[in-house]
Amino acid sequence: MTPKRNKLANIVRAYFSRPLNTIALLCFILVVLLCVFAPLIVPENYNTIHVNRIFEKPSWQHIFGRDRLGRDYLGRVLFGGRLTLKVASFATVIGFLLGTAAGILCGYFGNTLDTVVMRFIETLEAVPFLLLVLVFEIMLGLGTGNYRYALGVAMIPRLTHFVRAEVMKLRSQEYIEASRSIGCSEMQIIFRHILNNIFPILILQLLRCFAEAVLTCTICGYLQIGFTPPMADWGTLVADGYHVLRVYPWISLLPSGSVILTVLSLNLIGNGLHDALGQKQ
Amino acid sequence: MAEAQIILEARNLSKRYPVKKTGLLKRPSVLKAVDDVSLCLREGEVLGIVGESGCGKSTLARMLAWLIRPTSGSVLLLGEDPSGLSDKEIRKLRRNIQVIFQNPHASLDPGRLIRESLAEPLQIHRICSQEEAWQKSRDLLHMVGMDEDAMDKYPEELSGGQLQRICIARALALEPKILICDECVSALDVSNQAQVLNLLMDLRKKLNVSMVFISHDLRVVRFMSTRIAVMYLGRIVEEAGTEELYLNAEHPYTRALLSSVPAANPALREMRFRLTGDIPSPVDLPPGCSFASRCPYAKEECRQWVPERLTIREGHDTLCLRAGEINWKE
Amino acid sequence: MSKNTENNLHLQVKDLTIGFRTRQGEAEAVRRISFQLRQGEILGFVGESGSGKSVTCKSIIGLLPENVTLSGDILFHGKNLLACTEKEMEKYRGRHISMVFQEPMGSLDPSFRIEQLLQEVIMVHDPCSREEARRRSLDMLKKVDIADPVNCLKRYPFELSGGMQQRIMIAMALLCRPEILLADEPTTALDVITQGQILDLLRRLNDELGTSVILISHDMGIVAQTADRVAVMYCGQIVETADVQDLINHPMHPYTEGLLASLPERQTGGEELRTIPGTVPSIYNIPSGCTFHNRCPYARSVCAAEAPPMLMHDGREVLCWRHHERYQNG
Amino acid sequence: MTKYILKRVLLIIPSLLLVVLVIYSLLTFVSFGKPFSLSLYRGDFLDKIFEFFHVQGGFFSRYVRYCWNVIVRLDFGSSAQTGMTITEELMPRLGRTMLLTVLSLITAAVLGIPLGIGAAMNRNNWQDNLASVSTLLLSSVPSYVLTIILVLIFALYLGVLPVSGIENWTSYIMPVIVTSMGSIAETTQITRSAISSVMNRQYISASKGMGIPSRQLTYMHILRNSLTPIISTLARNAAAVLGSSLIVENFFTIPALGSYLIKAVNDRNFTRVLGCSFVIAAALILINFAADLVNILIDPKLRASISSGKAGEV
Repeated sequence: MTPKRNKLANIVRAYFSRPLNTIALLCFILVVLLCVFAPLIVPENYNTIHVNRIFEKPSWQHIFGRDRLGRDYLGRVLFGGRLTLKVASFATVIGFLLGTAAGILCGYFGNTLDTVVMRFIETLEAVPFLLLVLVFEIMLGLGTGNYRYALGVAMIPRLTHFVRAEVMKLRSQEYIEASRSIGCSEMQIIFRHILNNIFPILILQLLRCFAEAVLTCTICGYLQIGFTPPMADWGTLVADGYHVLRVYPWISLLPSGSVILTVLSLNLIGNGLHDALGQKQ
Repeated sequence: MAEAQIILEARNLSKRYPVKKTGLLKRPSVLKAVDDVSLCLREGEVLGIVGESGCGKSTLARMLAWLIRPTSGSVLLLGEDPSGLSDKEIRKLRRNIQVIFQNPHASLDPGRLIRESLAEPLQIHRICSQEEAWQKSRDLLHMVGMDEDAMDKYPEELSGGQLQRICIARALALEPKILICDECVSALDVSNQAQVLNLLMDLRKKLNVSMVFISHDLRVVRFMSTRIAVMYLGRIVEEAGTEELYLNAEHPYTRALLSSVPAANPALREMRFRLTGDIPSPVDLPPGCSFASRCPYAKEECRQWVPERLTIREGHDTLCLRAGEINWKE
Repeated sequence: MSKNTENNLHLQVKDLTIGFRTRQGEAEAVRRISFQLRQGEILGFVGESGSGKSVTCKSIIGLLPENVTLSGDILFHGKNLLACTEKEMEKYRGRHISMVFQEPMGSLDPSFRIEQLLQEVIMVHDPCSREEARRRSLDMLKKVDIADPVNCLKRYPFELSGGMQQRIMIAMALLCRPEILLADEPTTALDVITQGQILDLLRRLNDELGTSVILISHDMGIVAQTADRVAVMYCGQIVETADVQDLINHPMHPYTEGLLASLPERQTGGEELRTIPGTVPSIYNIPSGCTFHNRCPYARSVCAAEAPPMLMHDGREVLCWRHHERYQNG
Repeated sequence: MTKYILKRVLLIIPSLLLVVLVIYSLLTFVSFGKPFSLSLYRGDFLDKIFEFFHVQGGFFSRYVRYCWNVIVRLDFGSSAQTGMTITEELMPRLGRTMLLTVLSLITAAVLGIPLGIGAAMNRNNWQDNLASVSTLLLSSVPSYVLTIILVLIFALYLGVLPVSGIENWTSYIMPVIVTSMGSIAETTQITRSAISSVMNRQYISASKGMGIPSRQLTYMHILRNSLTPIISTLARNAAAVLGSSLIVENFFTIPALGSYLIKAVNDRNFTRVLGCSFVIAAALILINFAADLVNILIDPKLRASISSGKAGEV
């Protein structure tokens, strides 16, 4: 058996052993870079309206052509992506931190704390996501994508259940009791032994939640709840193109394609990491 | 020789877990994992605790090491009663008593190198700097007969026997006075088992560590211990010196244990008698002696009176109403 | 003394080799082993974990996973089981050969009542009316000393203790009076007393029903106490086969000697156990020549160079150069 | 056993009230304290209690009154615009949403389970790969893109199915397909992992060792034991399906709870929002309860642990 230097190098080597995983990662990074550096790439300001050149076919100067108000569509798609990724990542971070913290507290300390928090999580699950978005929207006004908080809160139940199950599995292992017998305090045990063992799985769950967040975020965009025009994310762009679907199908298909590309690559990265972890354990 | 000083004493220790019963009215019945156990361990002695699984010996081990707080009774380590102390102080005193667990593969953190696991106790108690900790880890590895290249390996790359040696090394890092081995050789093969037992024996002599050796395998307990306590359903039913217990055990359960130990050479198999039936459920124990339902020598009074601890011979206690009057021949 | 005449052999295994295709490449868990099982005999297989004893047992009844390559032949009354198709094997399993596993808790389907499980086996092999099946099940449960068979039929497996479930497994295996019962570490997960009861039960059923048994265990004591003949396995090979008394009193192979010497029951307290140095090699890098040479106290240059042939000597077989000269010319 | 079910039924009321309290307080907080137009009946048994405790129209008393009206007299109050009581508006819409949810669940089960069984039975052959590829794709494509593709094919080019509305049963086909797509992927995945985990359990090889033929082994033992985890996860999935049907309704402009809720929020009519949320929360909690019930009925071990008092976490 080859001596393994350290666990992380192992996982990375196992991950990149399959070409599919590398392609997925490159795809995702490409999309992120495109969206982040959109202002440099886009030929003209995406908001300037050219009444006489509406629905121009994709051409060399304007790769994605123009939309119903003659605005450069490449700019709109990229800036739409920027908004989607910003909102999704913000929501994932909130949901991830709260969910993991709740999961660890419930999983590790158990009984009273566990039942109280789990009862609260269950009631949270009973509130449908749509309502959550609308309530946050009313509360914080229609500002710039306030539904990101709703997205984050909606993610908490699933994460808490997952992390709680993992922590409870680890807690019954003997090395936790062994470190307690050496004299580690509860906090030391959590940080030294529990966190660094569930860390790879947490990252996997983070990826899965991020993919879910991107999907749900575009759904809110499509239903035009959460923010007002001219702000538009991929979902809204797809909704705009719905009416002219038969004549100009690319208006809807291009943003849909970018959503699918992003989410598919995220899922592929997730599966690749899952297999890489599988081999190690 | 002068009476060795008692370093670990348990007084009327018991641990009860409530078990919910159907119906709100009925009083929730109680699982007595450990029921009124009193033990003492003297300097340099090895106290063996033997009993079937589910008799509460692991719970007792964890209570002796202060890992679990007893429902009632107390544990005195070097005369110190932990119930009064805060968690922090208890952790400070925990240096003197260390535990070795059953499954070596699960007793070490799979995500950390062996050197980190070995140095952890020293770091936790801030005994020495990082370099000294690595050096101390190397010495510990040598002490348990392992070479240095195991330092930079993960637990999954080593065999059960090697891992158990590392657990022993880690337990000795803090130079404890008492070592509690909870079934620490049960998960090993015969050859590994023998090597680990020998290691424990000479560490005991070299470092003058007294031990509490817990196992379900009477042969291993007999080899390691100077005194043996037999546990059944949370109670110590008999306690005596090793040879004393082997030659003239008083409690029927001890006799049953002795006769069902698979012995390779037939000489050890002559006092052969079998129990019938299974262990009763520990949740609501039958009245009187808990062994009455399976004991071939049980009389009517065994089912009514709860037996008291009785010292038949010097250093030999038993928990049987008919102690001394059963003749084992028939 | 072997129990009966030569001619009625139940099982003859010749040069059986079992190879595994895994991610780390090809590896042979069992290498060219041969043994016989006579009618009504209990053949014990003893060896440490990884020696291939359990894989051998599973190959006889055809329960090995797909990534396995088998060669050599297993003759059951002249029929080579390795050549059978899955359909033919199904007729043999349960009818002529059946198996009992180590984990009683996991061997019974939790979604069915005991009665349904027993009835299913009867209906598969010789279908009869439900009353007849129930009568045969009850009769079998009585034979395996189950206290209240009628009530037990209605229960689910998870409601019963480990010992009870193992008895039901044995009853199920012997329902259709198979010629051979394979018991893979049947008592390892049980307590000492229940273990004694199950081993006695196996001996009694072997006498009563004449079923020959292959008993596998890592504990020399269990095999010595229950088996008539013993085969010692090390690293995928049978290193020694002999009647149990001959093997115990004067073992020939150094590994058997080492195993017997490191049993804790041999030494009383104080001196160290004689141990076998080193650890069991993994099947991915097997030592050259005789696989035990790197741990053998009597190893000579020839041992490392060349694998010893199997030596037959008045009913005993041993795989060791040391005895080769003495019996070759003697 | 029935004691446990009774206990669970009683538990529904408090959790429902808790959910509504959360929404109610959020809405009151949102309207910055001024009580929104809650036209509720007065002069009934409750008023006597309020007089007795001489309670005025504080926040909590209005909440209690609202719940009292809803639970006791199923009266969600009346909305100012249409004059119809909200109950009349809500009930038909609840019917449509539940219909969509139930149909999607059935489709998911009917399509997902066989696919999962096929994938688990013959590992890494075409069925297994098909299942994993389809799961990956289905979970990466958002529901509205599915809608567009279906609309493009069936409504625009083939002209077979209506684009929206609920004239006849055909208009339910596409919404059901879109809602159930996501959970088909999940059902296949759950079935596959449940079956493969049962297949390498010890009692399966033990039964095989008893000579039980492979066909009987598959149906009697493998499927029977994997049924419990499949159904329990599917049931737990039901709440998610309801959530997604609320969304898919808007793609096909089906006048059901989803669109009603969005419209109510846009024109700030909080009585409707509260009424609608109350109904949705009730539906979700009932579905979860039904899921637990189904769970208990199938799994003998769970049934035994409950009747013997150790009612473990279901």
